[in-house]
Amino acid sequence: MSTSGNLLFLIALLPFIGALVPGLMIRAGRNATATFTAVPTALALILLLTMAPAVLNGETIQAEIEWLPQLGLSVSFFLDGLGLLFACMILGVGLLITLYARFYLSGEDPVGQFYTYLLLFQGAMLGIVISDNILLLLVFWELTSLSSFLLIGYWKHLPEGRQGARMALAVTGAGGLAMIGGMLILGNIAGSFNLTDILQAGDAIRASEWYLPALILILLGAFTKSAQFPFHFWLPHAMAAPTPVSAYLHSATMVKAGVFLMARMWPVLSGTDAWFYIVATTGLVTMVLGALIALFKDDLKALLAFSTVSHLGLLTMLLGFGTEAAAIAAVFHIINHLTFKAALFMTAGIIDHETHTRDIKRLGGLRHVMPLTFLIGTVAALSMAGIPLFNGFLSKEMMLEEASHTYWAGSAYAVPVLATIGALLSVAYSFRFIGHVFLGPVRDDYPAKPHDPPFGLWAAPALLVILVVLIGVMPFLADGIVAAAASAVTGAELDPHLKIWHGVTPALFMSIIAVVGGAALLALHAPLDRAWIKARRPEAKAIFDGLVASIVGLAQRFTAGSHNGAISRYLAIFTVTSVVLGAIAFMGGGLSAPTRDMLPIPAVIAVGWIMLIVATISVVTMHHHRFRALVLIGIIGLTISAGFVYMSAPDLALTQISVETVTIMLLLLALHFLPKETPRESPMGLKIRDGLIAVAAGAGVGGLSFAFMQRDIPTISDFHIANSYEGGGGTNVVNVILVDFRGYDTYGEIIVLGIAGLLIYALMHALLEGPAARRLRNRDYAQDRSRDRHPLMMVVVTRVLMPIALLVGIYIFLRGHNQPGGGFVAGLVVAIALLMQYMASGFAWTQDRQRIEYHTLIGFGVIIAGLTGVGAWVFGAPFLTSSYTYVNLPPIEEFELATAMLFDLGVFLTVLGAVMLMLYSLSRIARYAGSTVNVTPMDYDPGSRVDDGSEST
Amino acid sequence: MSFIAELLIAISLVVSGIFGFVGSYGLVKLTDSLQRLHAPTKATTLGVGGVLIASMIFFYAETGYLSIHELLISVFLLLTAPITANFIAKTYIARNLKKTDLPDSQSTCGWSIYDDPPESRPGN
Amino acid sequence: MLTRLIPHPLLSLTLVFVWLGLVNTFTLGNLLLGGFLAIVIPMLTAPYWPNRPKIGKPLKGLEYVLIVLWDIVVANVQVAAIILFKRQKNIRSQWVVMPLELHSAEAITVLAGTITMTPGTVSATLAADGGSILVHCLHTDDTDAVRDEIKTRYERRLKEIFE
Amino acid sequence: MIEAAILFAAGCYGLALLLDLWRIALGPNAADRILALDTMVINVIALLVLYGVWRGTAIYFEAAMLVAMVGFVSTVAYCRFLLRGDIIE
Amino acid sequence: MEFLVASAVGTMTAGGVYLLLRLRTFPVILGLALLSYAVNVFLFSSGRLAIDMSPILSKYGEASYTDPLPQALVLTAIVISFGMTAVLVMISLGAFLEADSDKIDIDETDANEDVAK
Amino acid sequence: MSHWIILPVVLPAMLAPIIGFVMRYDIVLARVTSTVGTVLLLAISLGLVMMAADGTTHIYRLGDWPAPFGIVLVLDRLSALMVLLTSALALMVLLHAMASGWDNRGRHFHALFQFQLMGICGAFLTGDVFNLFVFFEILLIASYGLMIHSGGRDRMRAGLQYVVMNLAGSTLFLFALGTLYASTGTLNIADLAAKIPLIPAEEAGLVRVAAMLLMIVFAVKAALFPVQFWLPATYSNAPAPVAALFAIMTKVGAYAILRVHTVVFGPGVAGTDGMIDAWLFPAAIVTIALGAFGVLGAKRLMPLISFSVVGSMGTLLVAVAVFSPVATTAALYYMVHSTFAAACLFLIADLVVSRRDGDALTAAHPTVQNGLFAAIFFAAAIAMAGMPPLSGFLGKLLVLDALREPGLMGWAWTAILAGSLLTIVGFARAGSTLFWKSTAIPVLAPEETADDADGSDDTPPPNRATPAEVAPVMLTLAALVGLAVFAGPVASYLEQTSTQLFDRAGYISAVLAPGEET
Ligand code: NA
Ligand code: NA
Repeated sequence: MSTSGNLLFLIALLPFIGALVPGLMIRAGRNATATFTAVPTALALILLLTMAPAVLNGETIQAEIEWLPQLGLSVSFFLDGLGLLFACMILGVGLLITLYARFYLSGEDPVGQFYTYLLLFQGAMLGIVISDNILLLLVFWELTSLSSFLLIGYWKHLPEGRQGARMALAVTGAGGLAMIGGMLILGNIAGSFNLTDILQAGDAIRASEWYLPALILILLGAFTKSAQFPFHFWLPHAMAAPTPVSAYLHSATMVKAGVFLMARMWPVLSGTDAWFYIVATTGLVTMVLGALIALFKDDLKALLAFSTVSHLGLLTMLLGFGTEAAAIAAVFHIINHLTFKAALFMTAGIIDHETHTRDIKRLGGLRHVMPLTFLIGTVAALSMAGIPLFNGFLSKEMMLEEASHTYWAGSAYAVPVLATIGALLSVAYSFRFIGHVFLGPVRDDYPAKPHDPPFGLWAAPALLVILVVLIGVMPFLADGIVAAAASAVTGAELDPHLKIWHGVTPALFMSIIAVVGGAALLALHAPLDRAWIKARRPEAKAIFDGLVASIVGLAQRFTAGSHNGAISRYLAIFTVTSVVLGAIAFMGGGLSAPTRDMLPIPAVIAVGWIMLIVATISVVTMHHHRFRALVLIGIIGLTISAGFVYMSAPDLALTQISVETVTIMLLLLALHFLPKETPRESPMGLKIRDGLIAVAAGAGVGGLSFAFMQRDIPTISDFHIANSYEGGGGTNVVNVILVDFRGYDTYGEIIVLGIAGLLIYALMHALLEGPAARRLRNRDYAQDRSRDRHPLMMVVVTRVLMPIALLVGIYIFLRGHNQPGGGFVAGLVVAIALLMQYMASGFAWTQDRQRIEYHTLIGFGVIIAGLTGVGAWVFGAPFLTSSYTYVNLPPIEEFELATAMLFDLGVFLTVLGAVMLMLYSLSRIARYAGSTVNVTPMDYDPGSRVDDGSEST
Repeated sequence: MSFIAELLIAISLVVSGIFGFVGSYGLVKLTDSLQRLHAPTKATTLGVGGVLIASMIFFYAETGYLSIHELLISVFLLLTAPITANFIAKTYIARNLKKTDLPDSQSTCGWSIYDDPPESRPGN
Repeated sequence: MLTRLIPHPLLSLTLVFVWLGLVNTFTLGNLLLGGFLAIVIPMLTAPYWPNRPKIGKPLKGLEYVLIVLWDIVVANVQVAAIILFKRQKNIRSQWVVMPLELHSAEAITVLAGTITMTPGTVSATLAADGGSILVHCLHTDDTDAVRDEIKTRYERRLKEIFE
Repeated sequence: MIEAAILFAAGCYGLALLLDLWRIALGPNAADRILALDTMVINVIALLVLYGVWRGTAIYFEAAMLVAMVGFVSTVAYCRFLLRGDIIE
Repeated sequence: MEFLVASAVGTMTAGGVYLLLRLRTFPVILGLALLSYAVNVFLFSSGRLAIDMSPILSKYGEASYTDPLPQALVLTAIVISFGMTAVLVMISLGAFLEADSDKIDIDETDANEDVAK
Repeated sequence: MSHWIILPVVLPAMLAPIIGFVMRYDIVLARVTSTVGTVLLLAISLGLVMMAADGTTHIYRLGDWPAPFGIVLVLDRLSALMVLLTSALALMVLLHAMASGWDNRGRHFHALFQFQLMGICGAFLTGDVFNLFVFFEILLIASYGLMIHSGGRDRMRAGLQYVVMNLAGSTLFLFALGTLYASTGTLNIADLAAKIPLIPAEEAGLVRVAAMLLMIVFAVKAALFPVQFWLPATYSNAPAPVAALFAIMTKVGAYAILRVHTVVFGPGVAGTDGMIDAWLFPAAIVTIALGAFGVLGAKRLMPLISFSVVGSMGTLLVAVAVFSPVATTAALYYMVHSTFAAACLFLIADLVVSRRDGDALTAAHPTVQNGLFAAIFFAAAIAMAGMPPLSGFLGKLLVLDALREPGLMGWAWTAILAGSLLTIVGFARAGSTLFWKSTAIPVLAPEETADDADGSDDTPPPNRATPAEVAPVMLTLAALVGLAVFAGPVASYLEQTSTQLFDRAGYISAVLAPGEET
């Protein structure tokens, strides 16, 4: 039976809304903050209680909004008995903690932050217990890890806080991640991530082959969160948090999330051997171990922390038994443990607050100075010990009863004996808490003068111990909620009748043994404690820290070693990867039969081949002499250009040779600043390795091209040849492709050049404004230079050559559409012409006469090309649609005008501007390096000797 | 194509080839760098000239139009070859010879490789 | 005004011819375009050629060109012979210092170029003040003869043309 | 006849290129290498024109002209680098 | 002929890769230059080889043409690699001037020494 | 004829030269223009997303040439999404760059920035593989400029390495394209998709090589093992807003793999079937591990974030490697998420690092707004590490859920979950050192700093972050929150997106359809 209750959304949301409150209210003071922080919690609790009757009647309340339906993740909540129990605990204790913390925290602590984190945590925790979608549950689950990280690290200046927070996050985070896996598997088996659906699919899940992985992964989440052995070690270190946090998270709520989850999943996951042996055994071991360690802890909070570990083990064990009675006991003990343990933590906090110490060995006799605290603490501790008339007794009795008839691997005694030992130890440390803190004589060496705290501090624990006693005396008060919760856990209608006296049962004997034995053990505490301190035992924190440190160290070494800045190695890996994967890919396929005959090899071409090969090998072998390598590169460029001519690619030849020249200029300009020799520093092994890689890459690439050159295939370029003249208005198909069919590529390409110009210019400025400039200034580049900078002959010849070269540039530009040439080559030719002038008469002299800035050229070029493209829009055509017409202007013969030429003009300007801006930038750097500025076009004009009045300036 | 044209073309080509070869042969044969300078700068200009003349005759004979753009290459080479040679010579001298290895300039200043120009102008 | 429009008439004329050579077909349109470019380009490049060299006798210039062309042919044959047939040890290379009477930068350039193009000589460098040329002679026994021949055959003519 | 002459000339230039290559590879000094590269450029120009004659087409002419132009510029640049360090002062 | 082209591409690639793996910036630049020659010819060869079939449409009669598309692609590639080379040269110069070292690998200890200097 | 499709390319391409060449002396003018341009780009891309939302594949034929002969732009849901992602990120980054003054610490920032946007948008929109190369180059060269913006020794050296690595990558790209053209005779993606399946498997050697080499090329951009080495040094030395913008650059690689290796060499193509997945998947797994180890082992903040980017790329590519619509949906969601998460981290890192003496992960005087920065860092780290409630968690769940195939699940889940754990621990260590441990050191008042005789007077006293500086970080965070809150609608768009991506026939017929524009 379920009813819809959209109030659930509000309840879930209220803590998160509340988390915003402290940030605003903190300006109004601590009291106001605490008060207003309590409001949303109280409101949520009241809303929850309005639903309680229905839930106690066996109804479930549901509400759902879709979130990520593709994943099956929805914001869906449901409230059943178990959820109600936990929600009440979370909100109720939350209220008490809010009150307690107001008085606990000092004036220097950022209270606003505290309440924000606290409410975030509360919201997350509340979310876990009312989620009806296991993915949503995961969200809240991880949120509790995160918010508890913030709370544990609240005193961020303390190293223990930071370390404790990180440890808790690492352990519970790891568990949470495992649980993600488990939940996803679970959802996949059930076909839904909705809890209500999954809870119906228990049989299918247990039958699935994925059951065990899912179980283990989910339990990892639960065990880490609930501090089960061997993940128990983070909890004591989380005690670095302020005590309200310990009381709330580490006794009442968060650590119970794991228990909650096991309870929640009980109908689905329990009932198998795997469940029993994993869960019950872990619980049992944890219970005994936690209790044992607790006995020897001197820090009050540590004692309580390990006691919590032990009790969580107890709960886990009960759930692991997998019986309905055990489930009832577990639910009941959850309530009881909450009441006494929260009260105890608060008591510890009060003692710490009043005496300024939590060290049991420095305490004792507080009964006399802090009677009220003594009363509260003693009642709670007796309940923890399982002394009758207190609620702890009841549930422990039920636990022992269940343990007494549980077989473990065929043994009837293992579980009862160990459970009794656990109970015995529990009695011992509980009595120690009472005896060593409150009893005995009053000491005169407390770090502070203790007395009972103000009402605000003792009110909350007092309320809790009242519950301890009430339930202890009148357990039937809890009947309703325990019944509802236990029914929800088991999925069966349970109607437990909680009572004080169960008659003479094995449990009673075990209980008596525990109490007597515990008291005896405490009597022997002093010698045992000495032995304990002497004993060597594994220190969980040290192991964890060592583990983390070694993983971090490994990660550091690995990262530093692998990403060590050795780009040459990265490139080697890249090349090897390409070659190997390429080869593997090839071998997975195959080749069709060759379809082309090979072309003959004329002698001159063979010579060209020899030149290319010799030059390439020489570049490699002589690369240490950088200048020589540049000369050799010149051969390669020349040969390839000639080869392009031979192989029907005149446009390529033109472009290749002019680009190569400009590139060599750039390299020469740069080499001026760089060392002229490359040191011989590669060890032979490296050379051989690189040589092998290089040969492999070369063979691969060569083989690839040899393979496809022997095979013909139809290509799309038949279209280009067919449409070049009719559609593009040009007979040079390559040019028409460049400015028309694929003009968009060309547009991109000139933008690359424009960016290159910009980049180089920007870089030049960065260099001239940075420390590099100092280095430049201090460097002497003037050694053993020839004294003639601007030789007369060069200057004179350039004066004739430059106009001719410009003319050639214009010619090449104009004919490009129909014959080899075009904007790009023309731009380079003009750049080379200007370059000639710069080389002849020097940078400064030439630059002074330069009327158009290169920046502007690039800008115009890119914009003209772009506008030509956009211009087509006016005619309703797409970007870069060209059109052309033949103009007949008598007496001139017909000529063609094409928008593509305008585009090509953009190319021309950009290329020219970019090349010149690059040269300009390099020259500026050189000038910065100390070259003086020439004011005349040539070193010395002999004509000036005779006619000084010449117009040469 | 007339036999005369063919013959002229063939002769030009053969002459060109011979000079082209001799230029590079000199480059290899001569042992002194300055001597080598003489070989290619002379021979190759005529070598290229020969091919260019052949080309001109060829296209004239083929199409009946006088193709003059071959002349441009010749003009270009004639203009640039001296500069090239001059620069290479200076490069050799500057890097391999000392001032004293050269004869005196018999002028007011020494050779421009080693000496600064006279301070004849303000700001120079 | 005309000087501004056509700063270097000879250059402009050259450019028209070069344009026609480039397009390689003589049409009215090409001539007009060539003429236009021959005016525009020198105007644009005028700042880089600030002075205007005087050419006194253009016809002498033509004569000079023809002489040099002939000498180039001869030079090629002579040098080819030396390269092909002379033993290395018999080649006597010498430096020749050529004091100059020319003052125009253009004239000096043409002379230096001519030296490089003609029999067995390469002009290696100028004096820093342009007062003499250092000539490398591939093979000669008489440096004075070489100097005198250059003086009479080329420098004298250039002096007439340029000054 | 023309075919044979072309073949002969091409052979000459082919050999010339190899000799140039020899000089570039051996040096011994930088001036020799630059000179040899410059010669190579000129030989290639001749070969390009020769190829145009052989195929009877003028579309390779621009390549030859451009090679002449850039060959000059790069030779000067190489020399200027050795002479002055900075090719554009 | 195809073999010559393929082997030339292979040789230039091998040379380029070898230089690319050197430890100073200048050889690396040379290596990338060689590689860009290699890749240009490679890309060109994807249109297969043809002699005297330039894709310049003849006004007279039928003629066959080589595949023009790879040529256009190579042109684009040449231009782009030119821009890239210029940038590379400039940045390597910048790195050299800033760090006073033309090593291309960044070694932590090396870097610290430089700072100490 | 709708010209909207090309606007994301043309708009920045026209603005950039105006900013770079006309307004280059006026930073204010450049800022205004750049901002207006980016806002417009965002508006345009929103329009494109709406255009594409109905599932039509819009084609824009450049130069009015039909595919496959001319170049076409293809607007489908995926490209629209990527353009939107780019422009949204760009706006946030731009605001940060201006508020922090980064744009004025060198020349031409805004021009390069707009060119960068042009390159990225162009790469997302193109339907032609060679054009993809061209736009890769545009975005790369612009990124080189942005990477070394404002110069400095370490940045320059790292920038040099970045350039060299990418030039090597570009070379390989061309080798791959040459092989592809040689074996298919076409460059249009749709045409390739139509032709390659016709090649019988036993003759597919060349095409397979092309496919493999292309994957390596894209892998370099996407920082996939073993070609990811370049990324940490590059990102950690780039100016912070640039590093934030680079968050989209790795996605370009992932996008290209999705586009090319789904549409062209996709599942079911005889010649290349199963070849790419076989390599991509394990490589992605290793990438996750490398990223996680790097986060844990980083000694400085910027490398830490950079390694988290590597890890996130691994997670993304693991999902891509499955090449199924469901996994692609997850991958796309994760892609959007990780872009904003990385950007957010880099921006917050900038706020913090600029107020400290370097980015070393050591305790130093806390910054003035320690709490605020700690909170933002915490939120961003949560997102990046894939913790709830931000989009990272949902993205991770989607990816995990999509990788349910038994053969993949073990490796993928282990890697992703263990990677998350290491990342969480790494971020927790870093954050607690930077923000918590620092509080143990008393804040120095400005005058104390000035009196400090140690000579550390060159560090100016930390100044408060202006709202304008914090706003962009908050915007990225808001994006992450929005992505989480509206995960349902977003995922349903992405679901349709991947369905469309896997509809190869639809793509081919839309692109190669003669005549009418759709
Ligand atoms: Na062209
Ligand atoms: Na000569």
